Amino acid sequence: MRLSPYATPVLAALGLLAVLTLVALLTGAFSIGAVWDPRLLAILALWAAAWTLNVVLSLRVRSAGGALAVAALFGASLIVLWELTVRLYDVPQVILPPPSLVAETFAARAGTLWADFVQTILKGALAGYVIGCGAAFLVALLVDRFSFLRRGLLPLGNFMAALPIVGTAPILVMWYGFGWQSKAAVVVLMVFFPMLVNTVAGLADTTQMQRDLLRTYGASWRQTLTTLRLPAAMPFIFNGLKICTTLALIGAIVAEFFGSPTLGLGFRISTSIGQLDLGMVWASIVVAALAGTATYGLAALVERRMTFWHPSQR
Amino acid sequence: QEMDEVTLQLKWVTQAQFAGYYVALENGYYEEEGLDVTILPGGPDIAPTQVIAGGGADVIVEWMPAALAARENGLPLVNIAQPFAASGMQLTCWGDVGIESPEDLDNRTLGVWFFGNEYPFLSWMSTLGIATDGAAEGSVEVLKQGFNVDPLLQRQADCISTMTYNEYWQVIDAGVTPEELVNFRYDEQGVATLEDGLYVMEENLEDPEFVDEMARFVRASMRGWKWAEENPEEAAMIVLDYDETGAQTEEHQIRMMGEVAKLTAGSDGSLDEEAYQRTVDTLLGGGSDPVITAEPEGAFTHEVTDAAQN
Amino acid sequence: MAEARAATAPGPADAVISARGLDLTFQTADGPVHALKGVDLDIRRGEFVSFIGPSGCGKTTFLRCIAGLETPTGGTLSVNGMTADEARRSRAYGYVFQAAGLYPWRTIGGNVRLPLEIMGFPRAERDERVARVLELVDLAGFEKKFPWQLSGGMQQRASIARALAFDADLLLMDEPFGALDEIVRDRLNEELLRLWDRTGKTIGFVTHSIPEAVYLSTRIVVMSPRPGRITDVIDSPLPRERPLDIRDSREFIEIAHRVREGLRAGHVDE
Amino acid sequence: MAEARAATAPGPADAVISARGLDLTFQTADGPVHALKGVDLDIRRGEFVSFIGPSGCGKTTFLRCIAGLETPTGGTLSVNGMTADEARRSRAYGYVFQAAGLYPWRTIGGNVRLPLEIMGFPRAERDERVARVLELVDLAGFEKKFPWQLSGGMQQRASIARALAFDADLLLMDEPFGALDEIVRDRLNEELLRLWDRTGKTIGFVTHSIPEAVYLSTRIVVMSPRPGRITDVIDSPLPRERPLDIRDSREFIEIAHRVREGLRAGHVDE
Amino acid sequence: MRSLVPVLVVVLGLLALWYAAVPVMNAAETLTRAERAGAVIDPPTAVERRDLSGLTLALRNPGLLGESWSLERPRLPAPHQVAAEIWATTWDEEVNGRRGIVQSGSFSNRSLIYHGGITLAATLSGFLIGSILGILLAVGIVHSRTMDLSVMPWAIVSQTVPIVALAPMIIVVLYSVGVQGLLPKAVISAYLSFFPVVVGMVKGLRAPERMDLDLMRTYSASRGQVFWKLRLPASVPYLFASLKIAIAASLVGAIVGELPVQKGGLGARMLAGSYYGQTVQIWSALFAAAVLAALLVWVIGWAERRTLRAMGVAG
Ligand SMILES: Nc1ncnc2c1ncn2[C@@H]1O[C@H](COP(=O)(O)OP(=O)(O)OP(=O)(O)O)[C@@H](O)[C@H]1O
Ligand SMILES: Nc1ncnc2c1ncn2[C@@H]1O[C@H](COP(=O)(O)OP(=O)(O)OP(=O)(O)O)[C@@H](O)[C@H]1O
Ligand SMILES: Cc1ncc(C[n+]2csc(CCO)c2C)c(N)n1
Ligand SMILES: [Mg+2]
Ligand SMILES: [Mg+2]
Repeated sequence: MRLSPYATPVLAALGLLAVLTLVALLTGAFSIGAVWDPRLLAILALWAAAWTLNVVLSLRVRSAGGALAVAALFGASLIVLWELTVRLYDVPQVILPPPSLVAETFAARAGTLWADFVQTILKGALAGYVIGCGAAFLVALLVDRFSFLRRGLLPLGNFMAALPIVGTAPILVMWYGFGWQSKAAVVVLMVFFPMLVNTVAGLADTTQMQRDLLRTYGASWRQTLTTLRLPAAMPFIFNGLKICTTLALIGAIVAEFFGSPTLGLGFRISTSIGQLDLGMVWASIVVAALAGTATYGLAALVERRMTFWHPSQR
Repeated sequence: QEMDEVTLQLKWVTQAQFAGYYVALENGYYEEEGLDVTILPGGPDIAPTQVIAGGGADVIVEWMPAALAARENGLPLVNIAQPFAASGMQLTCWGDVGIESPEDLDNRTLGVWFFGNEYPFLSWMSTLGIATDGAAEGSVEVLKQGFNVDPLLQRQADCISTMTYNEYWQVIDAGVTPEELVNFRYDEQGVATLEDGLYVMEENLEDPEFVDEMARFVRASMRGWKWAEENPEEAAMIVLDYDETGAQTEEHQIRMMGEVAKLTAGSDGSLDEEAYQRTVDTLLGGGSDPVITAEPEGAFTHEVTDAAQN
Repeated sequence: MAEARAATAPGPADAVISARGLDLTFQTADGPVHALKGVDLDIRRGEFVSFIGPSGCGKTTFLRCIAGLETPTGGTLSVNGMTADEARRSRAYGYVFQAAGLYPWRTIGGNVRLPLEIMGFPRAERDERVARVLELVDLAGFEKKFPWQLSGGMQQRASIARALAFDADLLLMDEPFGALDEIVRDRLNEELLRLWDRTGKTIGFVTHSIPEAVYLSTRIVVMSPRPGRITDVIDSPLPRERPLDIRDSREFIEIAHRVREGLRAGHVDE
Repeated sequence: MAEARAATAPGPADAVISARGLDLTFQTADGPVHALKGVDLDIRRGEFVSFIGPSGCGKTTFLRCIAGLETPTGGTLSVNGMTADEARRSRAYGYVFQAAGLYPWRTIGGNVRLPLEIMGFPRAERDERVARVLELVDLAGFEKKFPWQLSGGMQQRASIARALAFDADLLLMDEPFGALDEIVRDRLNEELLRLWDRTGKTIGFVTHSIPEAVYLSTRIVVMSPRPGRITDVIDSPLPRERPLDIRDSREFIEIAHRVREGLRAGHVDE
Repeated sequence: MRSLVPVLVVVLGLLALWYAAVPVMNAAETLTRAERAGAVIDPPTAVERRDLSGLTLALRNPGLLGESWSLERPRLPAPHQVAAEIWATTWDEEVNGRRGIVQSGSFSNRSLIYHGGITLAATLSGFLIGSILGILLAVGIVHSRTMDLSVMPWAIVSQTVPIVALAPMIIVVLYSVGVQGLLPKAVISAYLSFFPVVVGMVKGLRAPERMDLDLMRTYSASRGQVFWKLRLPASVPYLFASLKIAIAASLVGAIVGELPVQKGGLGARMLAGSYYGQTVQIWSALFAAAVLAALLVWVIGWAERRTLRAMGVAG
């Protein structure tokens, strides 16, 4: 869609507003009276400049690379703004560290972070993700096969999906110990129902005509499953897989709050807050966000390759 | 009359461990001193040090190891009063696994509180020369213990950290007999560190008005503590009334008050410098990875307690 | 396939499809819908029968009953001497739906191969058959394309190829050419006639177009709605060999006229 | 509305729509698609022009160009002496899409009222107009119904009412009756003719059906694809007054034949 | 109500499974208690038993498991224990308890109703903030290519930040600006709930097909008119679908926000249960949360049905 020329200032103002709230939320460092001091003006000016550049850029770009550049520019301007705000307003480091400190910590403690990553993501989250999504998939097949189960299990599923992890995590740590196994169990519980619901919805997402076609062939349930329902369910399955990546990550980290060995991202975040090592806290968050974004991206990529035929991918 | 507002951040949830402050509030001692006190209960992962650094509280209840570590990390906290004279921390182990003395802790799995509460333990292990990575022979495997005594009851750990006034009794309440347990009090091991002191930001102490405010605060608080020591049951009931979660029970709080009274007994609020030095030595001492690396300077002041006692 | 002739077959001896007093009522939230009411019809082997009638008169429903996709609520229906459901299980039908309904995740070749896979044809034969039917509908060379890469007309032809691939005796087609333009439609009409002539299949064909019905059929069944019933059955005296311009002949126009009259009669209530 | 006549208007003085060498090329992932190539056409005020041609020949694209929904990549196009986009902004068009495209959350009345709300008609006039056009398409009494409560034919009539409500001079209709059965279609054809006769609107009409094109039009534009171009323009000598059975007349059949030939010629490459 | 029977059957099946699992899960503790009472256990010492599974222990000492359904601190409480606790902390507490509504005129802080109310307040305010923010962002994203390209990817990234782990810090940060009580919880709630709304609304606002939009263009409608008359109504079904997800997420956020600050709410209740090893209390708070979630989702579903029917969209 082509934008009219006066869209730029309007969007700039909009962006300004958005970031103002963001900054206010993040730091909360100034009261209303301080709004019109020069520091704020500097920050706003910088933001306006970055946003304008972004608007101009986004109206030009057409390629995927260009889109990435716009997103990266936006992220970069947020980070610069953060750094600037923290420095100009002397925000205490133990409240919000500047990104530069986070980067420093990240580099200096890479070894520790790697071990945490292995413990939390590769062991806890991944194991739980695979088991949980796998089990949900198999149960979905059962539920799809026996409509009695569908009508009996799915309403309960909505109920169970609402069990907050903060309640289940202590129980599961008590049951499965302090190691990664209990984290995996928490993740299983978190991803199971979203995946189940998506897969079941996907398996049902065929048109009457598509099903009737196979009925005229006298196809068996298995044949219907492999040639029709599973391919048709793919977009839904991937949707579930994508949602579950972030859930798995969060589950594994939070479960570590309720007992863990002396490593893992959740352990690190909690312990580092206690030690007022906020650089390390945010470095751990960066690791988590990187891992989450990467897995999400990976899932999206596989989705693109596997469901190339779906209108949303063309 | 203008009331001065004071916000106190506790280290943990509302319980008899903090009875003195709640008593002072309930009995109007603070009011008598012209103070309008807000008590913020703590909870898991609320770091009082962080709260005061952000300006969310004027004064906090914190353990000295965490406060000194924060001070070394650039957050200048100063101890202005020390209502707790003795340490209530201990390591509680199953007797039947064959632990009789600290030397037997090698190769065991131990539950430890983190979040700034791990410093006393690390110092102790350091003093004993026991590594805590769980990897090598002759080291202990450390678990980050959650908020309860389950790891011990479930035998996921051989020992866990307990407070004399709280977790220990939860173990007992779970049906375990005292004979089945072996306790290592940090006091008796010579590695006791000071707990539950009152800390403020150093820069605030330059303001005589603030010092005066704190003097009144400490005076009222100590009055509260002494009253609580003498009326443990009523104090427990006051605590119970302030507990918004409704989770605490009468029996447990009364007992806790009794145990806490043993720790506050004899303190008039002023810091015992000998105990301070012992804490510092413990934290500095031991092997490779001391909690603090240099003798702290100006980490406490008698100014407030001196003023309070006049 | 479908050679078994049960002795119990009702209807005339040479009827492939025989319906007697067929009723079908759908239970819906707004009350029952009488989609079919007392339908009697016999279709002989090798006939080309068209069904025509206003929207909602039950054409699709009747075809679906024949194919065992819908269960009648009354009357009897036999196909090759079996029940429709048995006939479905013995894979007696090729069914072409109104829309192409190709599976988007399969190539054109893969779509046509689908029934062959399901019915367990040997691998070599599959390829050979796919090639042959694609040739027949003029889609040779498009085997590797995906459905969305083809025009609507081409998709529809692919779906016809799919129904032809496994050589069912009975071809049921529900407005297969509805979405096509007149010229393409003409061509496909011609080809369908030729195929029918060559293979001797029995064909049931639903259409909205009077000329199409007249051009293709040996018999035209006119239906009318509320409740869906047969109001007229018109035998076509046209020869088997039908060039396109037969449509300008007097005979053709006369039959077309009769069909139109029949249709209009059924329409009075709307 | 749309009364301004720029002095710069190309084409003949009485042409409402005038296209000269119109080109439109879509850039797609598979390379450029020449949807229209060198299209020349003048449409006079009050004409009824049908566009017919095989699928993909650019009929819709041409109609969209006229309506200012698509920007030509070459040539000139003037509507009422303005550019198509200016004409669109001055709300010169009523456009009827192939599907009814009613908004499901609005009642039939609400749907017809939509353009009136957008164009800022006074409230009282809105109601009066809605009532009038619903009457016109035989839908009086259905104002409060929702689209899904109506049959396909009724929905299509509602969408025509919607396009008529604001009295645009120019009515563009893209296969409006494609989805209807023959009888309903006949009826709507008759009504459309009557409306055109009464209001003197200029109408551009896309269809796949040769009889429909011949029955309705004063002029029939035959198009052919790859690239989309006009291959024939056939003037109809039929009188303005056209009963349905004019379709059995010799004249009618002759024109239809000519259109069919024109179509077939454009089809050779497929 | 066609699903009533299947749901009942499945529930009964789960209950049976649950009852059967209780002695196995609680075997170690039950046997230790039996041992203290003087029974002879196989194997005889707790240390030997430590590495045996619950199933093995239960099978070896089948006669001594009677207590496992009534332990005070079970690893797995029996269903009737949870039910009794729920009864005790709702009806019984309010009617007969010292602080209950009958005695004190206000809900008791030992009652799940009181704590559920606190959580509900935080959930609703977070949900309100989150969904309004989500809708605004979606409107921006749909109307501005710049926002689409720059905000959308970061909205996804934002959800990979383990906000739940940061909850205590957020609360402390908000302390530093003097914000306490409801708002910090609402902020966490809003953070978790805005995302599904953004995703759903973007989808919904883009749901109108080309033809629907083209119709508006033939009327030469303004952006505002297209928004109010086309995009917004078209997005309503999507909005409700995502609101259902969002309110469940809000509830989780509120509970998480209650965890660090022990000032009541179901989250505080769960933690208190965990702190004192009162598993029965955790389970009952969990059930209360799930019931609350189901209720909230049902309310939105009800509003959805009402709205859609009023819009004439639902058949
Ligand atoms: N599954 C169903 N449930 C309820 N009613 C149905 C169902 N299928 C069809 N009907 C109704 O049965 C009647 C006959 O429908 P059918 O599809 O057979 O008509 P048709 O002649 O094929 O119409 P068209 O020309 O529009 O395809 C219609 O009134 C329709 O609404
Ligand atoms: N937005 C678009 N992008 C790319 N190609 C397009 C687009 N719209 C139309 N085309 C192509 O332009 C050509 C003409 O399309 P158009 O829709 O005008 O055909 P039509 O004559 O209306 O066909 P039909 O009878 O099937 O409606 C087709 O080849 C079509 O694929
Ligand atoms: C996350 C977390 N875990 C443990 C403690 C330890 N702790 C310090 S004081 C106290 C009360 C003793 O009964 C306890 C348990 C904490 N503060 N935070
Ligand atoms: Mg039909
Ligand atoms: Mg078209």
